[in-house]
Amino acid sequence: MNPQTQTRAKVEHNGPLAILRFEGDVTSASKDAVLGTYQKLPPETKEILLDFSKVQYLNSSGIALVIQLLMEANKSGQKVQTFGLTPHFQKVFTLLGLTKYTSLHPTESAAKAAFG
Amino acid sequence: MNPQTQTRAKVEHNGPLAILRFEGDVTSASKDAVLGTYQKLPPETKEILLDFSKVQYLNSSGIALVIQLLMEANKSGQKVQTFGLTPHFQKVFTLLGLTKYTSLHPTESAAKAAFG
Amino acid sequence: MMSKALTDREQAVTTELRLPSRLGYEKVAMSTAASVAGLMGFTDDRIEDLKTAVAEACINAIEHGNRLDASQTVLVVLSIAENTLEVKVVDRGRGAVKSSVRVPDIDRKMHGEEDLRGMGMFLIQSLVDEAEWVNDKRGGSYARLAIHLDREKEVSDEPSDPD
Amino acid sequence: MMSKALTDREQAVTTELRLPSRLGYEKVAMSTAASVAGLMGFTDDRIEDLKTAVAEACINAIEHGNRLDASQTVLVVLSIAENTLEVKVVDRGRGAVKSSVRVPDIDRKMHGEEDLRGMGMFLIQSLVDEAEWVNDKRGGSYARLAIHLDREKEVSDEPSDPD
Ligand SMILES: Nc1ncnc2c1ncn2[C@@H]1O[C@H](COP(=O)(O)OP(=O)(O)O)[C@@H](O)[C@H]1O
Ligand SMILES: Nc1ncnc2c1ncn2[C@@H]1O[C@H](COP(=O)(O)OP(=O)(O)O)[C@@H](O)[C@H]1O
Repeated sequence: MNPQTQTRAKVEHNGPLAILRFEGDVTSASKDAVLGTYQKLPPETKEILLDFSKVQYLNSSGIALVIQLLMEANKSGQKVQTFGLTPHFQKVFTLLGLTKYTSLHPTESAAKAAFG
Repeated sequence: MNPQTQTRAKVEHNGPLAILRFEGDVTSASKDAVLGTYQKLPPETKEILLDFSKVQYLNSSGIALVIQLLMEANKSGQKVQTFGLTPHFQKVFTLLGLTKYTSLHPTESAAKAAFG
Repeated sequence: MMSKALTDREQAVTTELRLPSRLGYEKVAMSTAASVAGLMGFTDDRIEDLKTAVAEACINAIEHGNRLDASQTVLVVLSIAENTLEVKVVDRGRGAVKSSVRVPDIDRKMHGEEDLRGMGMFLIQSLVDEAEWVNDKRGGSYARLAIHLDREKEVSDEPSDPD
Repeated sequence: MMSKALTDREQAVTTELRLPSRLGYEKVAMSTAASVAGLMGFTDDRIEDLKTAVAEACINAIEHGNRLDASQTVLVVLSIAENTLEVKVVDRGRGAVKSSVRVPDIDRKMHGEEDLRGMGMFLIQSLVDEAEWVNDKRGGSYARLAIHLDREKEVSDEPSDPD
């Protein structure tokens, strides 16, 4: 038994838009799910939506992986919008400054609309 | 600080019908909320609806109080219907035999309808 | 369950909780047990069953074992070995005996012929896969509950990348 | 908080949890701490803050303090005294120092000028009312977190009938 839950990530593509839907915990064990999934996106991806609505637990090591994703997306000129975080994790993302590189939205449609 | 949560009971009357809505935990500390509330019902009460939809935790001492309520209602010729129990506590009530003296319903309207 | 030689990976992994003998603290044991069972991949309804069984065992330890003496603690030992979660609830009293498990007779209760209480041990026994009460003259007595993961039915998480 | 003479009712009431040094078990500490905070009447959002702080302290104890050594345990001591919930997370290592708390600079992280990790202690400090790190050469080092009930704002349950 491994007490660290495996993170699952489902990906949906739609032209330049990719939606990454995470499930499970986002921790140090989530490297594949977060970065691996990001790195496998097709090169035409310009807009990335991160869906945390099925994630109940994130810790600082998991958030470090999200920051790395934001860093790589930033380098590639991709825009990232985030939704589905609980109010608590919205606060945590804000405390850690991630909101400078991704906006936090209450719903998927609000997040999509933010790409303009 | 008292680590046993106080149980609250709200009562609604409608002619012969009384609805007892419990909130909080139902434990050995719930005597007033369960039996006290029952005993203060007006004498014309013939039908009693027990609402557990805001109760998250019941233990065997709390259930003993519910059995005492059923006993007193039975003696007074009152009918009791129950709703709002989680599937787990439906199982517990069934295991303990309470379902012989009160039926468990999924919704308030189903419970009301059962008075016929 | 510990009968065959265990590899390192399969050795019991233990979590211990020590609670004050105060009614209400059984809820802390419920949360802790639920969380450990969650790590193992038990389904929500098995976890609900376990929580109620653990609560009843802790209430008995607080009330009957330690007689509500705030200076005594209740020890809850949660051990994972292979597919089994074992929970021991230890108190400082003389312990319960299995023969105290009474199958409640609701008709007798309704007619005042049987104590309204006395349903805890029956509930424990009904809700877990194994229940026993051990009378330990030296170390304190305990209730021992166990549940088994049914790997065929319950979908535990795949082991994740050890990183 | 223990400075004035305490009546019996106000003496610290302690719950202890002992966890294996395995990542993932911090979730058990989160559940236990949330449950104790719930007994005290803390609001859900304060409990969420506490859970994250406790998780980060346990992860540090597991990773840095006990270096993932499965034979070492992490001890979590939860004490209630008056309106304060204090959580000590004790490990067997040399302990953290307050000066290790780094305010993360997201711009530097985004430009590869700062380690992506190193946010745990900052989070702990941001989410609880008190945080300190104590280097105890004998008994193991600990992180000490505390949150205070604000009786004006938080509606704790009225004491119930002691029965
Ligand atoms: N931990 C214990 N220590 C001593 N006696 C116990 C313990 N647990 C149970 N018992 C005994 O067994 C009886 C039945 O317990 P139980 O079925 O849980 O019902 P209840 O606690 O409501 O009486 C108790 O009344 C008590 O006499
Ligand atoms: N319990 C501990 N024992 C020893 N060192 C610690 C402990 N907690 C934290 N530290 C030290 O403080 C540093 C910062 O910790 P933290 O902010 O939680 O970030 P991270 O754990 O991601 O490095 C750690 O890298 C470690 O060197």
